[in-house]
Amino acid sequence: MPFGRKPKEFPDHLWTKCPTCGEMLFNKQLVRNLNVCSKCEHHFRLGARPRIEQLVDKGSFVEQDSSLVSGDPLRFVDSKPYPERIAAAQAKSGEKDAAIAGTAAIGGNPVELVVMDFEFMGGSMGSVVGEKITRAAERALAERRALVIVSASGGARMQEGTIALMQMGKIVSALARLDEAGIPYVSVITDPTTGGVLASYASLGDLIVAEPGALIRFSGERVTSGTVGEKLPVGFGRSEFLLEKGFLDQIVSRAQLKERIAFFLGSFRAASQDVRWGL
Amino acid sequence: MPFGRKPKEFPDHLWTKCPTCGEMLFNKQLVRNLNVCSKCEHHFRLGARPRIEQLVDKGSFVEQDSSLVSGDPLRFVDSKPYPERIAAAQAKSGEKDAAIAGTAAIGGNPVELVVMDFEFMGGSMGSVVGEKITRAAERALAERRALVIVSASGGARMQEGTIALMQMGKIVSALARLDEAGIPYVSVITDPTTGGVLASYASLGDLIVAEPGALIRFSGERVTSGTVGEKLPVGFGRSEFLLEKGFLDQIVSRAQLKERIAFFLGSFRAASQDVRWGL
Amino acid sequence: MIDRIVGARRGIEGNGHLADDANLIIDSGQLRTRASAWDAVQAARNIKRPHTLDVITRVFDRFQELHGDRGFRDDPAIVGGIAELQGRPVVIVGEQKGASTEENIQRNFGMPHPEGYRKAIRLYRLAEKFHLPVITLVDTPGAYPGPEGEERGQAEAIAKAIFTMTRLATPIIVVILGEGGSGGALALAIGDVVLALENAIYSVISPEGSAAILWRSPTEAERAANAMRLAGPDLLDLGVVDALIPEPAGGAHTDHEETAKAIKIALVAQLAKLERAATSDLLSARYERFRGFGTLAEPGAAAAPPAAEPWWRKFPLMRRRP
Amino acid sequence: MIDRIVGARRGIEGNGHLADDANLIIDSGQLRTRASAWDAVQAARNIKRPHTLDVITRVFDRFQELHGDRGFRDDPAIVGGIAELQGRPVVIVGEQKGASTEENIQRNFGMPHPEGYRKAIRLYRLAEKFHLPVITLVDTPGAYPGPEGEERGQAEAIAKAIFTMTRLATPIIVVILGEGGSGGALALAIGDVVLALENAIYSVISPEGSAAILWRSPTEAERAANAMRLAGPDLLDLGVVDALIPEPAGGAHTDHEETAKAIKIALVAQLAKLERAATSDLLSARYERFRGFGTLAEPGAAAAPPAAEPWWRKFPLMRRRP
Ligand SMILES: [Zn+2]
Ligand SMILES: [Zn+2]
Repeated sequence: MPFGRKPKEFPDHLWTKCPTCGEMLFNKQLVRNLNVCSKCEHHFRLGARPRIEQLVDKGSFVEQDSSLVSGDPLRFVDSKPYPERIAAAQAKSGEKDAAIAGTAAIGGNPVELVVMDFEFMGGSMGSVVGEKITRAAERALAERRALVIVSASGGARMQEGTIALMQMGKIVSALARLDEAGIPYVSVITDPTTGGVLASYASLGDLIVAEPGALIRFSGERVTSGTVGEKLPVGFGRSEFLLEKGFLDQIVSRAQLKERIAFFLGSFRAASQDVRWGL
Repeated sequence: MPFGRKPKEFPDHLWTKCPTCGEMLFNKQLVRNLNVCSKCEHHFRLGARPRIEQLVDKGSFVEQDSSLVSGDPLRFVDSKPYPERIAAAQAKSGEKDAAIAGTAAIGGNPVELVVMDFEFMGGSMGSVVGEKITRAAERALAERRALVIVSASGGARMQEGTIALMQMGKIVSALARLDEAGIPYVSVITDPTTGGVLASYASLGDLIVAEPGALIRFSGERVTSGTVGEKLPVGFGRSEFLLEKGFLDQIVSRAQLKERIAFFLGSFRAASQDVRWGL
Repeated sequence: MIDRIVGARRGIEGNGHLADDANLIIDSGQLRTRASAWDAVQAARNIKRPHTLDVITRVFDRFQELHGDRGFRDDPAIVGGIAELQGRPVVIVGEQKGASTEENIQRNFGMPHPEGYRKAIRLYRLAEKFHLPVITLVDTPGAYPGPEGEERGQAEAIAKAIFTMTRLATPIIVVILGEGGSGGALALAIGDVVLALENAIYSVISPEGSAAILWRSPTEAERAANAMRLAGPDLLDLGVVDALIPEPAGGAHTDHEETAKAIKIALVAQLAKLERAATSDLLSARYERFRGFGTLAEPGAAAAPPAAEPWWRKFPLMRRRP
Repeated sequence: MIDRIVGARRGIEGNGHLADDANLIIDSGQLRTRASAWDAVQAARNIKRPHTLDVITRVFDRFQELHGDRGFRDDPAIVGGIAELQGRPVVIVGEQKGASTEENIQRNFGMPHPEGYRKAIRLYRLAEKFHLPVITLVDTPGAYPGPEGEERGQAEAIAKAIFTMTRLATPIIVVILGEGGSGGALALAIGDVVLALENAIYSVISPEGSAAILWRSPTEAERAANAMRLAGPDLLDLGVVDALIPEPAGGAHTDHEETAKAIKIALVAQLAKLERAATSDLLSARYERFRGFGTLAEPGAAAAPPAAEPWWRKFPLMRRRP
């Protein structure tokens, strides 16, 4: 297993059909190819653990705040109570919530890293995601390390209501302090990133890069097309569309992501004449 | 004569036809009405001297840098030498160049004021305009007074070539210092304001107001429509169009201009807790 | 073990920054009746409810609207400008719904486009430059979700607006007038004090949107509204708002004058207190106000950290008078 | 009586900040031949001339293009990004013409829209935040004059770009590669050192535009070009550029490699000197560089002010070595 926890959807003796080019991909090969179709470069979604393994220098990742779990501020119940939903998601994923945070090095650059996992309740942002990112930003400020956040999220977690909404204010407050201190923050957007995550930290990187073909939208497809009653063009709200519209610095394929982030962080670091951050 | 020098085009025993509504206006009445059509509010152009008289508190204007005259950096000759053009414009207008600068009060607010005059070589910006505005901004910085510039210009003065272009860099450098010091700058745009004047100081006010119906464009009409070979819509590049496109804070009629500027400056001044500027 | 149910507010004892004389409701126990969430939704959306310009004309003097984002368009769904609050110049930014179908079409039903938020950012910066306090008036179903909004960066504009407010070096008072629709509201709602009218609502998604997703049926909106705890008293209990401004007996729509009077009393009292704080205190308290939100447990944490001092205690001048 | 013919530069004696070892032309007397203005116009516009990306790939290493204005569109007429100049990371912003009709259509003939200048501003700010020097490459007939540009604020975008550069707290080196077309060029051309290739041109209006207005005939463009003194040696005489970078004998288009080599030598030498200056010295020298432009007489002035010390003398580390 090259990337830690094996994604459930790719048992390694089976085949997966590429949704873009139709190629049948042998799962073992697919996982070895970073969950990218070897024929058409379609980027399958990637869990947080294998993502971390791909991004950081081997052995450098030290997880932080791993025991944080969510409360239930609204005592929220839809078809089942919110705590039961969390418990189910935890049981299924083996993770406590939709983001994993830690200290690491990327190409020799010390970073605080947060990676979201879409598999955990649609990567939704509630108190735990908010707290982990905020703490990571606060550590980055205190230690003068760069911050890297890999987003994959359906947005704010409805079950936490306005408390989830307030996480946007909380995280952005911490990012604004980081900005004032001149510490780099690189936002990496992956499929899919929408709603309140896109409308806060994912859009605030000093540099913003996205994987190819990622869905990146403020409103979900249903909402967007329903409101105006028209069909959206192909590719609307995908990475390539956002690049053209001026919202991404680059589209970076998964295979190049680590090296690219390292280059950017290295450039910022080397240029810091008065060594305001980093080592 | 209510506004100093009487505009040549409105001898006071004659009538002028309003180009917007066709009304025949008795010149004496027209001038008394601030060169605004009493029927349709069409704003006729206004010279710098009557403009100053309309804007400042009575008796408060002290002209500055009045003796500055232009040199001839390129030894420029088209159908006649540049110095002859200047001499002709000076003889016709009684002014030395296309802007008049001075210290004044507007509704009790001390200001540095610069007013351009389109009658002098199309209000073109060369070394004299550049120097007068720069000095006004430098005085505003030194004395912590607000700066008000009333623009009316065809753009940079071609006869001074790149030296005219450099005036944009020179003026904007002074405005940027003013901005950093937290001193207000109000830009008033009048008919017409185009080219390098619009692409520098006229667009950099903390607040930007324009008179109704003023032509406000980066490129002249000829250039703009010629390049793309299409007919422009009515009102394109007029004040109302720019307001809709988000480039003006307000359109202010000439009769209200003084009071409005005074309100803005008063608000900024009153709010300055630590009295960073003004008295 | 950390277990912050809500970070911002802990009931009547600590809200020293909220003036008694402003007649504010700072604990839901003060309310004689507690309207249902669904009633609040109806009241907040009532087309006769006082909207931003209704409030501006009644609460402030000499309002001068300022237009435009300096880049694309002047968005009629956001109005802003300079006005005086009891003689004190302030910058106002508010979301504007219509009082008629026609006006609603012109105002896009109070749903701003990105250029609206960019206008807001410009006015925030103007206020900061000249030390003018900012007062925002929130009233939107949400940011416009259509394709033009996506194309021009709805998410980016909202994120930048939030970002700008968190470090804006001038006091900010937020008043939620009617609907506080998700990120589209939050772009105007980062402040030193966050107030709401008694029947205002504030939520992460509309009740209809929530019902469609969680109950798979838009007709469950009422149930969703209750579950989301989006009404004024809920927001007060959660600490999302610091105080409620009381509405006239029949609701704000029955008496715009009375409503405006209550808003004005609240704003004048809050502003007087905030203005006495040093900017650095203001910014650190604003940070802590939002920093505190979250409902968490941290089972493995080595030792329970000492209970943090409430953020508002950092304002020495804002304590409740004895 | 003030009579500043040109403020920025006064010939070879004072240009201590311009390195000998960079082989720069700092006085037009150094030129063996002085091409006519019209020849320079032709050379500057030659479609085979090295354009911005040609220069970037040859002068810099590891170029990573950064896209977008974060508001409307990524403008292909302006390219920018991070790269290394002899191992030193820098931010590059340049105007990009095409080397073919097809590429020219894609690049809009090197005429940026407002979003191009807004991308430039974003990159300037990025450079400032991380102390990266900025190197700009100017090559445009001018900002796009069409209605879309007007609608989205061509003038505003240029003005803000100039404004940003004047106070940007990091070194800026400007290289005019080909055409420096008026305000559309100036938005990239406020710097601590302004260099130009030998056959580059820089003017307030195109020769054709000038001819049409002043001579009322576009066929008088050659005459206009001469009158406007827009060629490299003229710019040097006027002080508008600080030095010329020599081109290969047949012109830059005959040898991209040689041209790039000369540019690289110049950039490395200038950057080494600028980086030794404190930011405050850099900003005040940049101010004075542009402050000095103007050709004026002030007959009534009480007394002749003492001749101002040349701005570059304020850089103690940049004096010409003995
Ligand atoms: Zn494939
Ligand atoms: Zn008329």
